[in-house]
Amino acid sequence: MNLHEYQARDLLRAQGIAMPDGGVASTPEEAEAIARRLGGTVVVKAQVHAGGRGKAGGVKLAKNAAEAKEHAGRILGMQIKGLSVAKVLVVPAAEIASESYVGLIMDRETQRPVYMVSAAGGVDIEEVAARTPEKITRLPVDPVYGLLPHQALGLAFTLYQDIAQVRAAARLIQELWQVFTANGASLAEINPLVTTPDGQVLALDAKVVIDDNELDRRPDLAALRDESAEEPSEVAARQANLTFIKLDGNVGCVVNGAGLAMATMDLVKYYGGEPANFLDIGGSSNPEKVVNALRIITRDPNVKAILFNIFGGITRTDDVANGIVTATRQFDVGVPLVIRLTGTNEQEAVRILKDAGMTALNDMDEAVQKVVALSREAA
Amino acid sequence: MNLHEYQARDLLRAQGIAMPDGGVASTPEEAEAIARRLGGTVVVKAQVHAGGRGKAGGVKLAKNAAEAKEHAGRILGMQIKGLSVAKVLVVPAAEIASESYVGLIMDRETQRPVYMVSAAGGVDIEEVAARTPEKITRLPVDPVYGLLPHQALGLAFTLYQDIAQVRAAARLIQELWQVFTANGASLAEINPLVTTPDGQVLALDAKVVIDDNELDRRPDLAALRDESAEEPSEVAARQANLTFIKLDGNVGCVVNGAGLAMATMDLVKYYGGEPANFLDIGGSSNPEKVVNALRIITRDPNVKAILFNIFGGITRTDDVANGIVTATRQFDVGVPLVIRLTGTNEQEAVRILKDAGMTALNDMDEAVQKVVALSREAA
Amino acid sequence: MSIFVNAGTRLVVQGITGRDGSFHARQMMAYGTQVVAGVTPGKGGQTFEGRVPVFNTVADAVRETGANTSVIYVPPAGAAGAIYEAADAGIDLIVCITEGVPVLDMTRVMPYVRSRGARLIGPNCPGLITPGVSKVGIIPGNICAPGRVGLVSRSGTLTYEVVNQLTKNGIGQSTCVGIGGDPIIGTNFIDCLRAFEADAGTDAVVMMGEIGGTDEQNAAAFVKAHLTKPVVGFIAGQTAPKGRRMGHAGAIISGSSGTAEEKMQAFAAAGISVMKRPVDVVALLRDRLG
Amino acid sequence: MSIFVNAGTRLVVQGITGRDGSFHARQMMAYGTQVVAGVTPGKGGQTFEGRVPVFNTVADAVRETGANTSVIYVPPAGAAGAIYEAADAGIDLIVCITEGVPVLDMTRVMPYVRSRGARLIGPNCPGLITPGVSKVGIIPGNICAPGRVGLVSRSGTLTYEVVNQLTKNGIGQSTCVGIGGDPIIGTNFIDCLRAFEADAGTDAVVMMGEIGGTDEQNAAAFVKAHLTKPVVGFIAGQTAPKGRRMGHAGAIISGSSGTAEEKMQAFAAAGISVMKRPVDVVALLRDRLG
Repeated sequence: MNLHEYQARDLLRAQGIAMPDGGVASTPEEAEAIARRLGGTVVVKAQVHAGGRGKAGGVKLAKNAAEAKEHAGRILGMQIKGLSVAKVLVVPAAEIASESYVGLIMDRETQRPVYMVSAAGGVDIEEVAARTPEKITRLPVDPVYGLLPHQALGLAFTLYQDIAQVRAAARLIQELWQVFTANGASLAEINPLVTTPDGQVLALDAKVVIDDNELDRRPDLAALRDESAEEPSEVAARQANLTFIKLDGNVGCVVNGAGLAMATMDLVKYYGGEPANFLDIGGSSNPEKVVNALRIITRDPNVKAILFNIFGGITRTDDVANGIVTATRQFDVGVPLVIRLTGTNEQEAVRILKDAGMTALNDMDEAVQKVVALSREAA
Repeated sequence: MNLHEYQARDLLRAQGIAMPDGGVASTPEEAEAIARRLGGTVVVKAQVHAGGRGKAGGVKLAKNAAEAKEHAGRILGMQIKGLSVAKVLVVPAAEIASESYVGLIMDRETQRPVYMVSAAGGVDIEEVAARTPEKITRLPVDPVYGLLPHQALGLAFTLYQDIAQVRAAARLIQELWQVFTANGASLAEINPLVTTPDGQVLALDAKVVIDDNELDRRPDLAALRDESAEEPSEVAARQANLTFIKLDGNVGCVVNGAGLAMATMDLVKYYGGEPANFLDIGGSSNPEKVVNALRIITRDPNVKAILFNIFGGITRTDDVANGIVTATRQFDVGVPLVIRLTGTNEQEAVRILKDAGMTALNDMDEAVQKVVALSREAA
Repeated sequence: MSIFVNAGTRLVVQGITGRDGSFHARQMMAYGTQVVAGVTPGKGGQTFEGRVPVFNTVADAVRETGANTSVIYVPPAGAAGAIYEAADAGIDLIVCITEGVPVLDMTRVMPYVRSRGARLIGPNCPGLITPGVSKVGIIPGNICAPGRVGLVSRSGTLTYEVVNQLTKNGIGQSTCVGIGGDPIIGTNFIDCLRAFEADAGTDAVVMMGEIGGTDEQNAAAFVKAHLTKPVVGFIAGQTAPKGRRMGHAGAIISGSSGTAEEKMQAFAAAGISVMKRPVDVVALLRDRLG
Repeated sequence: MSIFVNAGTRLVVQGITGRDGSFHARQMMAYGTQVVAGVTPGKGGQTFEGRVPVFNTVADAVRETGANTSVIYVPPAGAAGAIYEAADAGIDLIVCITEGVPVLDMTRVMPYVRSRGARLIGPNCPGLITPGVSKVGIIPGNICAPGRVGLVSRSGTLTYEVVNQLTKNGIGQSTCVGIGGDPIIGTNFIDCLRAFEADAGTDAVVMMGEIGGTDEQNAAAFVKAHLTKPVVGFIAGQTAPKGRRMGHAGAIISGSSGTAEEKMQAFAAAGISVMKRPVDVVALLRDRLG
């Protein structure tokens, strides 16, 4: 789960990391009040889960509170990469002597959290990573011992010469480890980490991504989810315990299992169709889930045909059949359904569908070809 | 550093371990007030760093507050194994269905903290350990991973069958790990861990010993030291940064280094003398330390002669010689001194002593024989 | 012949009295797996289905029954603890079915498991099956058939789909292993490829990958360097958008890395026959096996 | 010949600009030890005594100078961290002089050091010396002489006392090792006995133990089983009271175990000649060496 910058800031500051004071505003007036409290020049920053905010006009300098209000008025409600801006962060504009990068990411290959630290921080860090990776120091951390003091110091020495700045950076690097582990992050990043002309070391911007698997045991973090920043159909799907991602095509897909769901989408594409979504009903499906899945997919006006691809292992295909029948009785699906079922309780499932006037296919390839053809006819 | 039972209780309760409520009293009236607050039958327990309190009459049942006051009056000021009782703990008398033992000690051999758990707890645990060690389950704990949940559960299953009691004990065993590591203990022990007739699991008595090396970084724990419960000469020595232990003999010993100090005492004994103390002036000695050492030793009226045994490595023997001369000018030592010095700056040291009318020996064996002879003449 | 599970597999089911654990324990018993013990703290002394003793701890189960393999069906909050327990009890092969185990837990679990010389499969995996001999996990036994093709996959139902194709077309399997879809897993493609290469009962390998990470690329390099047996491969997620978690915690394309295209190119470059559709597996295998 | 330190020892001094570190660095340089680097964070780039480069980190020191041995003179609060740093930097032999390191820190340090294949001596030890070749730590060089008797001891000045007896009587030493008086130490008696047994330059071993723990008893069993060379032993603390810490954190007699008597009996039973007085070392050695 991605956190907003202002949420990430809160987590970092709670661990003692030095970041400029600031505030989050939902209205121009709130932004004005924060700017007045802070005094001096401030930055007004759009809070959206999208990169390239600056280029999209979502980050503005304001010389005073009135200007902050004005900028906030323009940024709030703005669309950035399809996402609407509901909040802005207002922080003092810092004078910057140098910009560094400090990131901590969960690395699959080493099976450890890995620090990535570079004196060449700032907006171009991704280019640095791509073109001059030698400018980035990588340090995999023993997850049981955690980051040891000499390791934090060693990383800090790659950023600064001045021992006071080195020690400040080492402390901050150590605190970032706390942020990462205390919150079950898969990424915790400070960019830029700056020095000010008077020598202070400050974290100016932060990004934190929480491992979704942590949210069950961390309700405080789960509560940070900003559903206003998400696709409404995805919010509805999550509430129904479905894994759903909206796409731009017209073939709705209802599948059990993530791998099979992806393979189904790929096969739709292979046969010339365009999947409208990723949807995994999970292992222990019940008819209710199927009803919800159909309800969510049919809300998408692009969808011209829907494919069920169910390989029954734990999933009972008769449950799925019952769900389909229930859904078609509760509301008008409005588009053709192609149903492929095989595996556990297959015969019972076929009977249920037949009684309701529907037919089921047994072969995935055949079903995908059929749904693609139907979507084309309807388009 | 040994903690008193009431101090250990505080640490355990701070970690959430279930222990009966109670209070510590320095006067009979305070004990009475605590007993009244608790209601019912209470136990009044002497707080001294000595085993066998019960047999010495330092633990008494009181049926009501008046009786608690009476017992406290008798116990406070009592001498147990040479130590005076300054405080009593007043706790409710628990009804006991079973008594177990749970201990966690730092084990040199495995280089790990080791749990020792036995269903045969209570006052006879040492006998159990000696006679039927198979009744004690030992579990060395990985110091980096800490006690894992299944390990706590496995230990708890050796104590109880009832799953509710097992889970309660597992939680407590886990909390004891926190007590141990959060406080830098070398021992943390609950004896007895009881079940009550209604099935509750309760820690009735606790013992905690803190690793002396932790006290520098844990001023909160260092503040728990009860100097009233210590030998005054040892308190004075610690304040002077000397390692000192009072013994019953008549040959005072001033040595640099713990091993050499012990070997010196042993050699005194070998030649028929009785050492009056262990005293290590440490590595980087200064004259001040030597003065303090002599002051502390000469306060012991048993001391008939004093031996200096200094092997100068880091220790400069001229510093020691200066200290001896300074001390003899500041106060009357009153007993003969035998001085053995060798190593760093030995010639300078000999000159300093000679100028002050003293002589120095070079050989340890010879010096010890001489001081023993002097102590016999004086006795 | 087979890898990881065989006729000597003596299984303890951790969480045997739970909803999932009891269901799958019965399935495994019905398949013929030697389910020698179950574990549920507090239910020690009971008997499951009239013949499997239940113990309070895995250590008790190992001591009393000689179990050498465990399968874990406990909720995510207890999954890491269950793996530690199995490793501590001396279990050789630990199969963790549980989905949703925090990744941070897994970073700590892995060195522990390794230090005890155990192998972990999963978490978030369907387990493995040596058809006709022993099944550990949740792969439906009825879609498998004994044979000489090894299969290793990051997904569950997609595996069933492909196994089903194989069986329907008369191609049996030596062992099918679902290694799981999480970012950090106990056994990866290379571990399985090495085992299949060494297994005299395996003639060819089917490898089912997906988007996210670089495991498939590493596996491709391993195939090129070390495998003498033919390999047929598949990558799911060609149509997946970047930066989104496609169900599996491991299936996220970050930046330009971990894409299906990149992985399929790595496969092709390593001499792996790449399936365009799941149904292609049969033709490609027949082609490679001659 | 020698154990642990020799002509190839290239030493980095951790804490070289501190009070103790600078004093002993000079002593070691004067003795002839190859002090190739010092470390003090923030003082990287400086030079110590006009010829030893100072670095910010041990890793820098190792990379620039090829140091293979480190000696630690930092306060107790930083000692564990200094050991981790040395181990991480690839140092083979780490000698920690610091007294007062919390024991809990050491329980965590030890598996880390081992996992990196390093050897730790100490903490709370005087270090070691191969007379005439290299000294690492604080043992006064002038009391030692090159020769063929190995010495291992839990204490500092008591060691000097005995080494002094040897040297005065013309008995030189191969290596003298002070392993330290703490409950948890990196290198114990057995480690040293094994090394002395394997060292062609050592003909006999002097072992100086003290009360507390069971290291001496274990060492005695090891001597009986594995040593072909004669051993002479001493135990300090016959007159120590029970339950008190005799200066060294490790020198506490708990209950009836760890007493001097018990240890001396174990020595005698293992064929170790037991010194009654430090001065006895010469006669016993001469007796055993014939």
